[in-house]
Amino acid sequence: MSTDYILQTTDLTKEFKGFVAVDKVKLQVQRGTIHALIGPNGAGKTTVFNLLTKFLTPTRGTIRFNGIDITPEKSAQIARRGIVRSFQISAVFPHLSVLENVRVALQRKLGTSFHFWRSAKSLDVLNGRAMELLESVDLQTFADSVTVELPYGRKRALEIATTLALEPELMLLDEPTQGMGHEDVGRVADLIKRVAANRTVLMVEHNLGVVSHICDTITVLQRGAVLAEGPYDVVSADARVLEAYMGTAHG
Amino acid sequence: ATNVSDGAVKLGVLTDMSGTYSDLAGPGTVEATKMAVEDFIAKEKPDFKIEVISADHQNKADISANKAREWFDTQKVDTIVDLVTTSTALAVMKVANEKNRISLVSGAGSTPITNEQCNDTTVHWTYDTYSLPVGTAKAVVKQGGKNWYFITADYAFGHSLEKNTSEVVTKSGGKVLGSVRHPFPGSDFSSFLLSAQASGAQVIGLANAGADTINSIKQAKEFGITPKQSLAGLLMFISDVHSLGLEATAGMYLTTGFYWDYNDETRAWSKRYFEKMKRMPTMVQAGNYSSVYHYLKAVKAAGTDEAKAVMAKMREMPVNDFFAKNGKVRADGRMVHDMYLAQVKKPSESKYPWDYYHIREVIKGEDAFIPLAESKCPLVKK
Amino acid sequence: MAKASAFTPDSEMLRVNDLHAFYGESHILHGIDFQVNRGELVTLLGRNGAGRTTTLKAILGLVGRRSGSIMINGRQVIDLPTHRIAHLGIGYCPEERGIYASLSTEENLLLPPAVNSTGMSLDEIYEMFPNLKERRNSPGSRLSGGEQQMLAMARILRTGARLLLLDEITEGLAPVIVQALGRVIAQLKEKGLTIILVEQNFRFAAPLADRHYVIEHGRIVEMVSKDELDSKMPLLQKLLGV
Amino acid sequence: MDIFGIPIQALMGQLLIGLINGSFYAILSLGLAIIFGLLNIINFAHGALYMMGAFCAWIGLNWLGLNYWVALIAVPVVVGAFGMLIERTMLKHLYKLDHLYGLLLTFGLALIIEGLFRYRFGISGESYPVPELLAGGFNLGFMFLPKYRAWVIAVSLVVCFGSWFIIERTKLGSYLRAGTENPQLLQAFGINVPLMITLTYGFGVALAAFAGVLAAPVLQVNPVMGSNLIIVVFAVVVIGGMGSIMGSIVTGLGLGLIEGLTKVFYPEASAVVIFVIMGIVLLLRPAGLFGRER
Amino acid sequence: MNGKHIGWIVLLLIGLVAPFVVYPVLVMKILCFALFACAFNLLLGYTGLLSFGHAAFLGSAGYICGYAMQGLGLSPELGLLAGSAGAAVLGFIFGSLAIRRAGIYFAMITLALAQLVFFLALQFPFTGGEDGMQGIPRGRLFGLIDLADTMNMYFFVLAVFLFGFWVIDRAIDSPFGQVLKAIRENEPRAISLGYDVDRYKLLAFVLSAALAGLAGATKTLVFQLASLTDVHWHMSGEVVLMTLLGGVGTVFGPIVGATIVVSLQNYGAELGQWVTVLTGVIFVVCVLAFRRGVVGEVALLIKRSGIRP
Ligand SMILES: Nc1ncnc2c1ncn2[C@@H]1O[C@H](COP(=O)(O)OP(=O)(O)OP(=O)(O)O)[C@@H](O)[C@H]1O
Ligand SMILES: Nc1ncnc2c1ncn2[C@@H]1O[C@H](COP(=O)(O)OP(=O)(O)OP(=O)(O)O)[C@@H](O)[C@H]1O
Ligand SMILES: [Mg+2]
Ligand SMILES: [Mg+2]
Repeated sequence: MSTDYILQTTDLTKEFKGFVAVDKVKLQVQRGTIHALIGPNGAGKTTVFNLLTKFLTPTRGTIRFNGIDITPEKSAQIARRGIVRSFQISAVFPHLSVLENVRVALQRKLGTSFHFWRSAKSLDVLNGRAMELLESVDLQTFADSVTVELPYGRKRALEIATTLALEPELMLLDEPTQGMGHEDVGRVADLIKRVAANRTVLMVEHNLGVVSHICDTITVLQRGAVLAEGPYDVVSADARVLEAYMGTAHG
Repeated sequence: ATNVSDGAVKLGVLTDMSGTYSDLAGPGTVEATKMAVEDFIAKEKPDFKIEVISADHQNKADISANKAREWFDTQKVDTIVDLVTTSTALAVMKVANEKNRISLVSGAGSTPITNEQCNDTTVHWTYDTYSLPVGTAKAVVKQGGKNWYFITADYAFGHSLEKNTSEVVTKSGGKVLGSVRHPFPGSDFSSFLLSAQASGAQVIGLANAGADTINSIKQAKEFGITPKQSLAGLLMFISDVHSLGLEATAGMYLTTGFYWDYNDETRAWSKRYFEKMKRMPTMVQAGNYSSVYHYLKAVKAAGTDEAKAVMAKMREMPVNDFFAKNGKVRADGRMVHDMYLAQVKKPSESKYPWDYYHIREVIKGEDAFIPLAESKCPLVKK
Repeated sequence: MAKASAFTPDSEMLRVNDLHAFYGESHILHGIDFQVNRGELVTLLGRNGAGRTTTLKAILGLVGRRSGSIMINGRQVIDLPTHRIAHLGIGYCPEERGIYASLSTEENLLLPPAVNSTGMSLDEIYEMFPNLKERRNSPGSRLSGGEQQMLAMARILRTGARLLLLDEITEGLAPVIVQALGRVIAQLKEKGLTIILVEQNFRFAAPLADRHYVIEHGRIVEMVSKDELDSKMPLLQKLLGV
Repeated sequence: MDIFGIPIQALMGQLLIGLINGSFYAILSLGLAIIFGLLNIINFAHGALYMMGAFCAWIGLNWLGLNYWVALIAVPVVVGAFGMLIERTMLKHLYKLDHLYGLLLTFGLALIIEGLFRYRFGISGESYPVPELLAGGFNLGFMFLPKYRAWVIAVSLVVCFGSWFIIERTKLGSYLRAGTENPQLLQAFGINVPLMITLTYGFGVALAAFAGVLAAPVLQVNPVMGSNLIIVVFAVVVIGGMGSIMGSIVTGLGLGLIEGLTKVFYPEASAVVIFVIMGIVLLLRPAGLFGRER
Repeated sequence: MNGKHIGWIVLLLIGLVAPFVVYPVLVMKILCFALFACAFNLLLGYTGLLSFGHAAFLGSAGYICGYAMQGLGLSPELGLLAGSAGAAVLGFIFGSLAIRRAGIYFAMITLALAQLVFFLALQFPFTGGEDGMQGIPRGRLFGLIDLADTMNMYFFVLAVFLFGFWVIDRAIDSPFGQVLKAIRENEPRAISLGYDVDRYKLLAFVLSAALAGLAGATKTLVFQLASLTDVHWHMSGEVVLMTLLGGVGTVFGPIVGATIVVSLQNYGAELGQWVTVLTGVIFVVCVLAFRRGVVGEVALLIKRSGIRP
C-alpha cells in the first residue's frame, strides 16, 4: 500500500548568490501527521517554509500538494489551496478585537470581501463559527478584548485559531513555542496536538521536548540538505544528528 | 443728487497680494485705488460715499470667482478692479456681467478679454498682449533686427504672444527663424538660449513673463549671448528691470503703457505714489488709478451707479489724466491710449534711482491695439 | 560624592533601587530593587510579560520614562542619556537581536565602539562562532534566526564591556549552540565579567548563575542564591510555572 | 556631422548644460537621501532651505558685504545651524510616530519659510552677480561655457562623491546606516544618536543651502525658486531609489543629461520627461534603480 | 442611537440651515472640499496610504466634467458621472503604479504622478491651459431643475455630498472595510490568510479617486470653471491639511477640517501674504501638538470625561 502524502517536494533547491541555503530537499509529509523540521541554525528550515508558501521562489525543484504541482503559484493562491503558515514572530491584527481577528479569516469564504456597499453587519453570520474556533483554543472569554492586550501565549493561540479558520489541510508552523514561558509551551503543544486531529501539520521547532512529545515524523536538515528522517527515537539516536544538532542535551 | 445703490459706491480690489504678480500689481494697486478715491473726493466733491475693500485672489480663478460672487451678493460691491492674471480676470468678468456689475481690468493682458470673451460691463484698461509686441517688434525690426527667434513659454499666453509678435515682425519686413518652447514655469533656460544662439538670429524674442523672463535675460548674459544677439522682452514691467538691474538689461527694448519719468504730470503723481510705497509705480498700478478715477467720474456724470448707465458714460467721456491723453473706451471694452517704446538705459546713463528708460517712441493708440474692424467681440457692430 | 563612593562596597557593580519604568501611560516596573557584584552572574526569571526585558532596558534608559536609582560602579546614572551609560562599559544583547539589515555581518560585528581594550579580537570571535565567519560578508538581514542571535552576542564581546545584559540569548538556538554558548558564558565569568542574564531556559541558566531574582508584575518577589536552589526549587517552580 | 538633424556640436553643448542641471539635482537629492536615510523623513522643506541658502548669500553680499567665497562656506553653516534648530525643536518629537508626520511637518515649514521670504523680498526676487574670479568663460568650439558653470560641475562632483565616500566607506557611515535602522540600540552601544541625527539633518540642510549659494549667480534669487525645483528632485530621488546615496548622485546627473537631450529633440516634453521616466522605472523596478526592496 | 447617528443628524441639520445663515456659495465650496477630504481620508485613515497626489483626481474630474458640459453639452448629472469615472480610471492607473510601495514611497510616487497630470493639464488644448475653462454652464438637472438658481444648486450639491459621504461611511464599515483594516494592521498576515492585498488596496484607491473626482466635478459645476489650481500639488497638500486638522481616521474629521481651511482661505483673503504662512503654522502646530485633529481631540475629551464617575 502506498503511503498517502499530502506534500511532496523533489529536488527543492534555493540558492542565494551562490550560497545554497536549501539543497535538493526531498520532503514527504504524510497526511494526518505532525511532521517536524529541525536542524541547526541556518540549516534552511525557514527558507524551506518560505519556498513552500512562495514567499521565496525556488531555484529548482518542484512542490506537489495533493499530487498537484503548485510550484508556479503565488502566495495567496497557495493559501487558498489550503496551505497556511504562521510566522516566527507573532502575527495577529493588534487593533482588531479577538473575535474580529478570527472573522477576518472566515470572511474570505463568504466572497463578499470586495463589497464596499454592504454593511459589516452582514459578517455577523460568522460569529458563531468564530466563537467555536476561539473555544477550541480556550479564548472564548477574550472574544471582545483588543488583541494587543493579550499575553504573548494567548496571541499565539489566537494565531492558531485564525489559521484554523481557513480550514487548512496543511498548517505550517514556524517555531510556534518560541519566546514562551513554560506554561504556555505546554498549552500550545497540546493545542497543536489537538488541532492536528484531522489535518496535517508541518512545524519548525527547537524545543525538543515539544518535538518528542507531539511529532510523528522528524526531518533533520543540515546545511540545506536532509541529514536524517524518521520518528524521534530513530532520529535522536543518530550520531550525526547528535553531533550536528542535539549535542548532549537530548532527551 | 446721485442715486447710488446701498448708499455708497463700493470698489473691490481683487489682486495678487502675495504671489508672482504682487510686485507689479498687488498692494501697489490697492494704494493706487485709494489715491484715486481720495483725489476724486478732493477734486470733484461727490455727493456719494466711496468705499474700497481689497482681497488676495492668490492667482486662483476659483477663489476670484467665489470672492467676486460674495462681494456682489453680500458686500454690495459695485465694481471690481485690477484683476491681474487672465484666468482670474475672465472668471470675475463673467460673474460681474451676470450680476450687472463692472470689472475694470488693469492687470491681466490676454486679448480674449476684449475679443472672444468680451462683455458689456468690462473695460480693459492698461495693456494687452497685442499692444506690447507691436511697438517692440516694429521698432526692433526698424533698427535692423530683422531675424528673430523666439523663446516661448509653453502655454496659451506664451503662444499668443509669440503669434502676435511674429505677425508684426513679418509685416515690418523681418523674418522669424524659429522658436523653442520651454516648460512653464522654468528655471534653467540655458538649453533654450543655446538653441537660440545656434539659430544665428539677431533678435531673441522672449515670449514669456515674470520670473521666466528674468531668468532668460540673466542667463543670456552669462552665456555671452546678449552683446552679440539682442533680446526683446515682450512682457516686461519696470519692476522686472528693477530687480534684474541695469547691468543685465541694458539696451533691451520693451513696450509700456506708462513710464513714471515721462513728463511732469507723470513725475508728480509717481512721486506721491513713491512716498507711500517706496517703489515707483508699474503701468498696471498707474493704469489702475486712471481706470478708477474715470469710473468715479462716470458715476457722477451718470448720476447713478447702475452698471449699464455708468458704462455708457465711460464710453462717452474721453480719458484725460497723467496716464492717458484722449483715451477712449471702445465698444469692445478696450481703453485705447498711447503706448511707449522704451529702451533700457546703460548703468552709466542712469542718473538717479529708478532712472531706467529712454522713451524712444510714442505708439499711437490706434496702432497699439487691435483695430475694431478685426475684433472678434460680438458687441462690435460691423 | 567621593565620600559616598567610599562607602559603597568595592565589589558592587550595579545597584538598582526602587526602579519604576513606564511605556507611555502604562506603568510596567513598580520599584525593582536588586544588586549585582563584580564578577557575579545573576539571572532575572519570571513569566512572560513580568518585566524582565523592561528591567534591562530601564537600566540603559531605553524605556519611555523611568525613576528611582541606578548605580553603576558607584555612579548614579538615572539621569544620564543612554549613550553615556553605555560608555560606562555595558554590553547589551537585546531580545529581538537588533541585527542591522543594511550592514554586513562583519560591519555589524565592528559596529559598537570598544569601551576598553580588553575585548575579544575578531579572530577569537570567528573561532567561537564559525557560522559567522562563513557569512561575514552577507547582509545582516540574510542571516538565519539563530545566526542573528549569535551575531548579537558576538557583537558585544568585542567591545570589552565589563557588565553584560543578556536577554534570552538561547532563544531559537539549536541545542548544540546553546551548549556552546553556555561554555562561552562560563569563560566570560571566569574572566571576571559581570553578567545579568534574562532567561526562559532555566536548565541553561541554573548551573551558571550565582543568584536568581524572580520578577512578577514589575517587582522582585524572590531572591534565590545558588546554595538555596535545591531547597527553594518548589517555590521557584510555582512562581515560574515550570 | 548631424545626429537626427541636430549638429553634433549643439548636442555636445546641450549635454554639458544637462550635466550642469544634473549637478544641482544631484546635490539636492543627495541631501534628501541622507536625511531620509537617517531620519526617515522626506524633507519637504528642502526646496525652501535651498532658497534660503540663495537668499542668505544675497543678504551676505548686500547687507554685510560678504563675498561669494565667504558665502559658500558661511551660508551652509548658518542655514545648517538653522536646520539643526528645526530638528532639535520640532522634528525630534516625531521620531516615534509614523514617518508621514515628518513629511507633513516639513511641508508646513516649507510654507512658512517661503511665505516669510515672500513677505520680506517680494516675488520677483533679487540678482546675485557672478563672482569676478569666475566671470567670463571658455570657448569650447562647440559652445561658450561660462567659467561659473564649469565650477558648478566640478564642485558638485567633489561634494557628492565626498559625501558618498564618507557614508558608504567609513565607520561614521556605518553608524549612520545603523542609526537608520535601529537608533535606540545604537545608542545602547554608546553612540550619541540624538547628536548624530541633529548633525545629519544639519548636514543635509547645509547641502541644500550650498546648492542655493551655487545657484544664486545663475538663477534669479526668488522665494519660489525652491518649490519649483523640489518636486523634480523628489522624482529624482524616487527614480534613484529612496535613501540610496549613490542612487541619488548618479540619477541626479543622469536625469540632468536626459532632460538636456529632451530639450533638444522635444522641448515641450522636457518638464515631463523625468516623471515619465519615473513611471517606467517604477513599473520595472518598484524600489528605484539603486533602491533596496524593503 | 450612537455617536455616529447623532453626527449624521447634526450634519443634515447644519446642511439644511447653513445656506440661510452663511453665504450659500461658500457653503457649497465647503461641501465640495469636505467630500474631497473624506475621500482622501478613506485612503489615509482607513488604508494607511498617504497620497500626495489627490489633486490630480479633483482637478482632472473638474476638467472632464467641464468638457462634458461645455464641449459636449451633456446634462449636469452626466457631467458628474463622467468626471468621477475619469478620476476612477486615473486612480486605477495611479494605484497600479503606486500601491506596490508603502509609506513615504507611496506618497512620493503619487506626488510625482500628479505632477505629470498637472503638466498634461497645462498642455492639453481643451483645458484652456493657465486660463482654465471658464463659463461652464450649470445646466438643468435631469433636464428639469435649473441649477443656475443658487438654492437649487445648493441642494443638489448637498445631495451629492451626502451621497458621497454615505458611500465612504459605508465602505469603512463593510466587509471590504474589515479587510482593509486587517491589511493596515498586519499586511503579511493578511496575505497568508489568502487575501490578495494589492487588489484591496487598489480598490480602495480607485474608490477614493472616484469620490475625489465627484467632489472636483461638483466644484466645477458650482464655480462654472475648472482651473490649474485644482491639479496643482498645493491642492494635494491642502487636502492633507484638512484631513489632519479635522482628524485622520475619524468619520467626521475631514468635514470639520475642510470647513476650517476653506473658511480661513475665504475670510483670510484680506490677510494677503500671511495666508501661506498661517497655513504653514497650522500644519506645524497640528503635527506637533494636535495630531488627533479637532474631532479626534474632542472625541478623546468626551471619552475621558465619560470614564470618570
Ligand atoms: N534572502 C537570503 N539571502 C541570502 N542568504 C539567505 C537568505 N535567507 C536565508 N539565507 C541564508 O540561508 C541559510 C538558511 O536560513 P534559514 O533562515 O532558512 O535558517 P533556519 O534553518 O530557519 O535557521 P534558524 O533556526 O536559525 O532560524 C542561512 O545561512 C541564511 O544566512
Ligand atoms: N514598548 C512597549 N509599550 C508598551 N508596553 C510594553 C512595551 N514593551 C513591553 N511592554 C509591556 O511591558 C510588560 C513587561 O514586558 P517585558 O518585555 O519586560 O516582559 P518580559 O518579562 O521580558 O517578558 P517576555 O518573556 O515577553 O520577554 C508587558 O506587559 C508588555 O506588554
Ligand atoms: Mg452701491
Ligand atoms: Mg523579555
